[in-house]
Amino acid sequence: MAFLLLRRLVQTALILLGVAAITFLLLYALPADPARMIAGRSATAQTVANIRRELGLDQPLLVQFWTYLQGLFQGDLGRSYAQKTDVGALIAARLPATLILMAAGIAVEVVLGVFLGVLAAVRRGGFVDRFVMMASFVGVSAPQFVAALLLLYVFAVTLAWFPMSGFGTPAHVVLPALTLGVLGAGWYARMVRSAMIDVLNQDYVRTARAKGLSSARIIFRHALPNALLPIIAMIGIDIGQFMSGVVVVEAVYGWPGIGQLAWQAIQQVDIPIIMGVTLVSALAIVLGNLLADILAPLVDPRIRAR
Amino acid sequence: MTASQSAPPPVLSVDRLCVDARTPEGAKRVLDEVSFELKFGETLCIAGESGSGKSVTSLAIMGLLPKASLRIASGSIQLAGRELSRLSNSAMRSVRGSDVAMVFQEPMTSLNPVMSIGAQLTEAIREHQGSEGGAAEAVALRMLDAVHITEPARRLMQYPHELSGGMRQRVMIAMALSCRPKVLIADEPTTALDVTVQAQILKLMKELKQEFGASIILITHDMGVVAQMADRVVIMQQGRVVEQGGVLPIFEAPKAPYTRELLAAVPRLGAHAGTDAPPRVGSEPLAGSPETASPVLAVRGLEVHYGKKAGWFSKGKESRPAVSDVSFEILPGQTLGLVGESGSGKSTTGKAVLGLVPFSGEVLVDGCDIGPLSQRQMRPVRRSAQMIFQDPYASLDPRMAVGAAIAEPLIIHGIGNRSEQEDRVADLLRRVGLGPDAASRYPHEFSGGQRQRICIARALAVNPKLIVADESVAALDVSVRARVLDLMLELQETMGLAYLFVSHDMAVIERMSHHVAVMRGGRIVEMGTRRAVFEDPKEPYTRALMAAVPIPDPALRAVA
Amino acid sequence: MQAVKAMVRQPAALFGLIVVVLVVVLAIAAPLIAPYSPDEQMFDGLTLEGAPLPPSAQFLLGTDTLGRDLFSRLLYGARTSLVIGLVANGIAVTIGLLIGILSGYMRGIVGGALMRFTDLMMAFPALLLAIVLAALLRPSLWIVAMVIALVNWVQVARIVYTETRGLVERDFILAERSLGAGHGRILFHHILPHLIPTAIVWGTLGIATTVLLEATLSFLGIGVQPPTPSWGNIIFESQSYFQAAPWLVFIPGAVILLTALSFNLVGDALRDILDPTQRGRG
Amino acid sequence: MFKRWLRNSTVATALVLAPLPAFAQDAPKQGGDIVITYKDDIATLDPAIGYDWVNWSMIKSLFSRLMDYTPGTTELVPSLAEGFEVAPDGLTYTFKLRKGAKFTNGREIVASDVKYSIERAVDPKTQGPGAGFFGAIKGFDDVTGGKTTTLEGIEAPDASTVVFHLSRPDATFLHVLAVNFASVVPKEAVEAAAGDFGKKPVGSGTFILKDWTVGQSLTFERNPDYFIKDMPRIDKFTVEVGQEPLVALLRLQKGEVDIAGDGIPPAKFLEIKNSPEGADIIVDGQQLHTGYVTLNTKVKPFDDVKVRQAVNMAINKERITRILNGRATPANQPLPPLMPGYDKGFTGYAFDVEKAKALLAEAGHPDGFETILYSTNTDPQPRIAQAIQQDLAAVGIKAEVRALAQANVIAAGGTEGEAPMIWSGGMAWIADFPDPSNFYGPILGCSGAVQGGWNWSWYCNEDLDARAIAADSMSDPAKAGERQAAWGKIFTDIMADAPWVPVTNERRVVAKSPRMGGAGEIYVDPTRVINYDAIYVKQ
Repeated sequence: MAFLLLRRLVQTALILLGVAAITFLLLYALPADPARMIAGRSATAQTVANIRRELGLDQPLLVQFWTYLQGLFQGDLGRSYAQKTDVGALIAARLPATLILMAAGIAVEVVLGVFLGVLAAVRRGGFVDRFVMMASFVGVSAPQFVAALLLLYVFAVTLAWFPMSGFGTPAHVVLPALTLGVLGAGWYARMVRSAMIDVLNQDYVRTARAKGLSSARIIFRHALPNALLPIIAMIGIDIGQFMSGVVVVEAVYGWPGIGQLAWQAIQQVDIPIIMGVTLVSALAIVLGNLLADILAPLVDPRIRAR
Repeated sequence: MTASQSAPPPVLSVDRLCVDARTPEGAKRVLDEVSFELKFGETLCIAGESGSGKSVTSLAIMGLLPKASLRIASGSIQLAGRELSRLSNSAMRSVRGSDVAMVFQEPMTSLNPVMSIGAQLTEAIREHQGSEGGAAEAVALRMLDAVHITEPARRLMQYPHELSGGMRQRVMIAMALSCRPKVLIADEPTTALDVTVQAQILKLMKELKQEFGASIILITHDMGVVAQMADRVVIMQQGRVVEQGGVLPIFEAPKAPYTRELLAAVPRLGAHAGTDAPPRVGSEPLAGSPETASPVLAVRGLEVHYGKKAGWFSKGKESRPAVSDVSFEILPGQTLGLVGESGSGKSTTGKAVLGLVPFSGEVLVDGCDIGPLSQRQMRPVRRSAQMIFQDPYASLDPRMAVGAAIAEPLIIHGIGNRSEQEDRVADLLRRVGLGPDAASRYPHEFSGGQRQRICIARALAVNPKLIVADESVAALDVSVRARVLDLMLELQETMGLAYLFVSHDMAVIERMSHHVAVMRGGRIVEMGTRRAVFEDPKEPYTRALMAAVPIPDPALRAVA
Repeated sequence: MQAVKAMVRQPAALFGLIVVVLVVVLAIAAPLIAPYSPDEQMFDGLTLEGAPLPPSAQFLLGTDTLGRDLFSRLLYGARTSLVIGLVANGIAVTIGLLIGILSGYMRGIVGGALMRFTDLMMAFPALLLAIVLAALLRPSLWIVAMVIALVNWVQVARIVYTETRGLVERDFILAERSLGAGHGRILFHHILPHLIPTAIVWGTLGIATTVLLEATLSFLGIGVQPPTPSWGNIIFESQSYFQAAPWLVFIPGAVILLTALSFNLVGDALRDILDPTQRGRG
Repeated sequence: MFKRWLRNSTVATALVLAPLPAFAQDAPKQGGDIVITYKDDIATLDPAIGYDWVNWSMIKSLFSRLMDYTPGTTELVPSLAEGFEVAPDGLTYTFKLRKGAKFTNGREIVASDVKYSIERAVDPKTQGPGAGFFGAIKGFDDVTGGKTTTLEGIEAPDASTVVFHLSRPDATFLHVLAVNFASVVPKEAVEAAAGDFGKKPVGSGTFILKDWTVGQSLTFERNPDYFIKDMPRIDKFTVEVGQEPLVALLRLQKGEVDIAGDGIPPAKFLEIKNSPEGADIIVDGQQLHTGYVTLNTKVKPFDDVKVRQAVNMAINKERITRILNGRATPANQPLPPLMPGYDKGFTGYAFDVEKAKALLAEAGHPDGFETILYSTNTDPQPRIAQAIQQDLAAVGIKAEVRALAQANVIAAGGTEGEAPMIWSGGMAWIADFPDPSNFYGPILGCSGAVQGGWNWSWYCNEDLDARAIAADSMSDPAKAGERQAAWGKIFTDIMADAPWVPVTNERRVVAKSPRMGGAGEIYVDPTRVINYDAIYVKQ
């Protein structure tokens, strides 16, 4: 197990390195010049050249990348070009908001998705099943930003149940989390449904029924734990999807997370921030998968044995 | 049959039970007026081939028919005078597991993989007897003890995957008996088990029947098991009871033609004693080719390792060899039977000689050492050696028409043009007893036996000298099995084929082989002519294997 | 044809099929149906103060903030969105199929390297990658399609990989090897045909995702270039008008939803119909 | 002749304090606590670095400079300086510091602080964008060249006197001392912040930064020790960032927000304007802004002046102002109307499709030509670009619109031969200070027509450059009128060559809650955007 963990850590590091390299190359190829963005309109050519030199942008690509990596190994994500401050600190300041949003969104997604999926699987073929499946498809087919605007319009502007924008109280998190979670719950519902139907057809469920157990016990004690495995793997993958989703949702709801930071940085060609956010997102995705790998054996003793 | 007035009332009686299946074309009857009774303390065997409705009967009794597809149309099921077929769901629930319990075929999949043995064992006890924590656990321990599981306390904490197949089936039995049911239904409880384990489980069931005073319905396709276990027998075919009665009358004087057919098809160990070669189909035994001919297959010091190669981050695990130090030869027109229990390495050996798994040692196919050959270089060799697999459905590409599947080897080896290939396919189909119209149909449109014939036709396409048959009849019903074996013998006669016949079934091996090799733990423990091995086994293991085979003759059964 | 027949039997799938066909027909016939040119900024398309007009007899779905007919733009936008859906998704499925099949079939260094590369791409925040790529490549219709394809192939590769691994273990592949079939024959005659349903299903389901991603890229201002209408940039241009001119946001939003939903329904039905585990066996 | 200008500080103060009677509906009150929203996060509050329109006004209020402007106007007044003298040759400026002015860390401001602050802004290590403003100070090249870190042209003979020596006359020098880059900062605080001064600013302005939650909000509190009594009016203002303008406006209507900093999005403008409380909420004012299309004189066929003139005639500016819901006025010359030197009598090129076609035919393009029009990708810019596209199509010019992220457009504009036409919206020139010269050099002069420059027309007219230098040398305040006229002529003459199509002068529209008081001008201050010093809450 320790060996496996070490192996995963090395893999994680390599993946992050790969992400860093690709992102760096892409950003380097951007037509825009960060120095000119910082220098603004009134700057003279001399000022721009000075800034470029100070940022190290006049160095060859490999030297820049090497310098960046050296910093990275020391946990230094570099300094923002535009904000002249530590990228690590900027991300650290915004990461909690994104994590709260993601946690809330995933919680909504999983709870709603599992509930609906189980319901549909148990009532397979019936009205409830068809309704849930249709609703889940509507969910996954809805454009996120339209849904966000709609929720905002209905629940914040018209009904004023929730604040329109901002961060801080639990009420603030409701709409953004719902936007992310309700739409995504569709995938979970579908997945849980098919996993549950699969599991409900298994021999051991028949055994459980032959024992005369109640349906509730069969569903929740026997079937669901077995159906959870693909769901756990999905949560791991889902973190990546969420990282994309937050950009849109954070923009609409004024959520102070790293999605906004990234968007602003892209507008300003603030490469250290873009790099930092990409790496942090990649790390979150990899950690999400790692977490799924760690959780899986807790659910399934067969994996524990390996 | 009517019960005599004085006899005690039956524990369970099934009366004119009809079950319908829902299909897009409307209701289809799958059980038609099935009636039988189970008396107290009796073992009733329901026997029949696939599709006979024996499992549907058991599920109907348990109230476990899948609602979406099957429903009871008419008839009654009475347990100690209580009508089960019209009970509400919750009332039926209190019957299940408590009054009627069931053991299923697949011990590997019938236990919940993510729950501990203890949790699964105590569950029913808690549900039906309301006993709490400690008490339920005590019952569970006693039950594990009763089914002779070692270290019962430790087992309670373990998970199903940590137990062997035999142990799991013991757990299943313990679970079924834990609430002391009146009736225990065992649906093919030993089919998935090795023959020696099967013998132990059958013995255990007899023992427990006494101890727990349960009546048993044993569902099986194996007439040997029937002969060993049954007090009375119900023979089913296509949803109907064709015959029922005491075990001795059924075996000695079967009335229904189907019963006779069934019994005739059962291979009997020792049936071919005294001959060297397999019987000619319907005529004289075929003599093997002279000993002087050079072997079609020669294997020397074969060793196969499973386990992964070293990856980027993983050390290659030092694995125990799956096969080691295996040597044998097969002469043209002869059959070597390779017999053993699961995990003995017999299938791996079969695959290795065709270069389908990496191996070390020497394998000469038709005189050509295939060890150092690349896949490309292997190709000409494959024209002389072909393989038939266990599951004929799985070994046919479901998306390829049968004709195309049979033509595959011709196309691969570039034999003939299109029309020649078509002719050849038609010829091959005729040879294995299928009509030429089969060519345009797909595998799922055929029955198991027909599919295996298709596989044989495919193997024959390149006129091979050797065919490796890996459990090729294990998945087939007895009657079908007999016909496929006949076909294989006939082909051997007419084409001079050599077979490497891999099977776990001693009777089948006896029927097919000139020579026999018994494998255990990856090694050949005994090898010799068929006569030598079967009539004078040297190894205790061989003897144990033979002893464990249930003999399809109730008169010969060990006294329980 | 069989698939179509099977689909007609399910009301949801039939609904999806009808909508998909309708959208495709409308897209193709856009020049015949559209009452106005999609790019024409009409003088009477705005109020005197410069506000867009709500739906009326003259402008069926109202006008946008430049005084263009929304209905006409939606019709032409369908062309863009569908082309992107088909092209981007076609490329994504092709790449995914290729990489998935190779990494699933080939063991050793090549297979491993391909899979590690897929893992690496999985770790990329997709939208971020799309944004950077779009900024880098200067968006046009084809570039947007490329960007989406580059982001979307990963999932297909993953699924194809898993399926291929499963297929390779199947007996009929072993049987094929024992017959002496080469890698090419096994890959193209025996593995690929089994993956075609997956490819078709992803080909349809993916169109929904792609239309949504194009819309999202447009929402962030890096989608198809104006004045070429796409459903995404129609919403993007008017997103802030959701209160003042709700038809500009919610009508295209509903059209995207309906189309994505229909492709999803068709894809889902196709999955049921084409799934080999549903056929034969019993 | 030495001329003392506004020597008396009380006069200046009086000017600052005097509310403009025409707008004063009620007396300004002290106190209040308001909320302002912006979409973008505040990048930095370091005066040597911050250079976007959002942090511009905050830095203005956190720091003080030698010079400043009367709120709501373009009128220069001494601020941290009590008064100043300009030598007749215009090469020496002597400032007397106000006595008792303190940094918010408690230390009194001395002359060497001014010297340090400007040297810091010029020092390449600071990576500040504003170094170029100080190009006229002696020794500038040595500092930017990295030879030294001290400017020989700034002297601090005593604690309250600062003397600037210029290497060439610069009529805009007083304006330069009023831009944010000239803000006075305490060296010890800069050093204590260790590179993070932008997040921990210490100044001597009207407000103190109390709290900054990155990505969420900033809290500014009144500086009780500010050197002008009764300034500022409000006690505190909170800036909430990351707020969609639309959402901010909805919140403003509900009373949660006092000023929607990003203004009123077009989508809401008409609704609010036509609503009963509209007049109370909307502040609509002029700013020093011109929106234009650059015509790249180095790219065919825009190298032909006739083509450029034709394009000038082809664009229907009235329609564009309509698309902007009337929040702009058509422009006909580079200078905005509020800028000194603006020629009211100039008419420029009238919208005339026929004449445009004729000119194109004359230039050898009777059937038009194909070209590319760049624009940024934030609303409403792509829409305006499309409006221009349609106008061009009417005279046969097929322009492909490329709506890109701002950084990419800027990159394309600064690359020779790359971008034939750029619609400047979103990046349009808003003057750093209200002097016509600020509208010339980088965007129309030869010095800007270089790789990476901002002269996206790549227009270089040596003759006009010479006239510009001559005008800027007229640093004698007495010649201010003459200088303005000279500049005005430069901008109207440039239109003969038509390197630009001046399209609109956008007005700035800000939304404030009804409780906010004060003249409209202080919410759309031409030199500050929002003048936090002057706004107040009605009691």
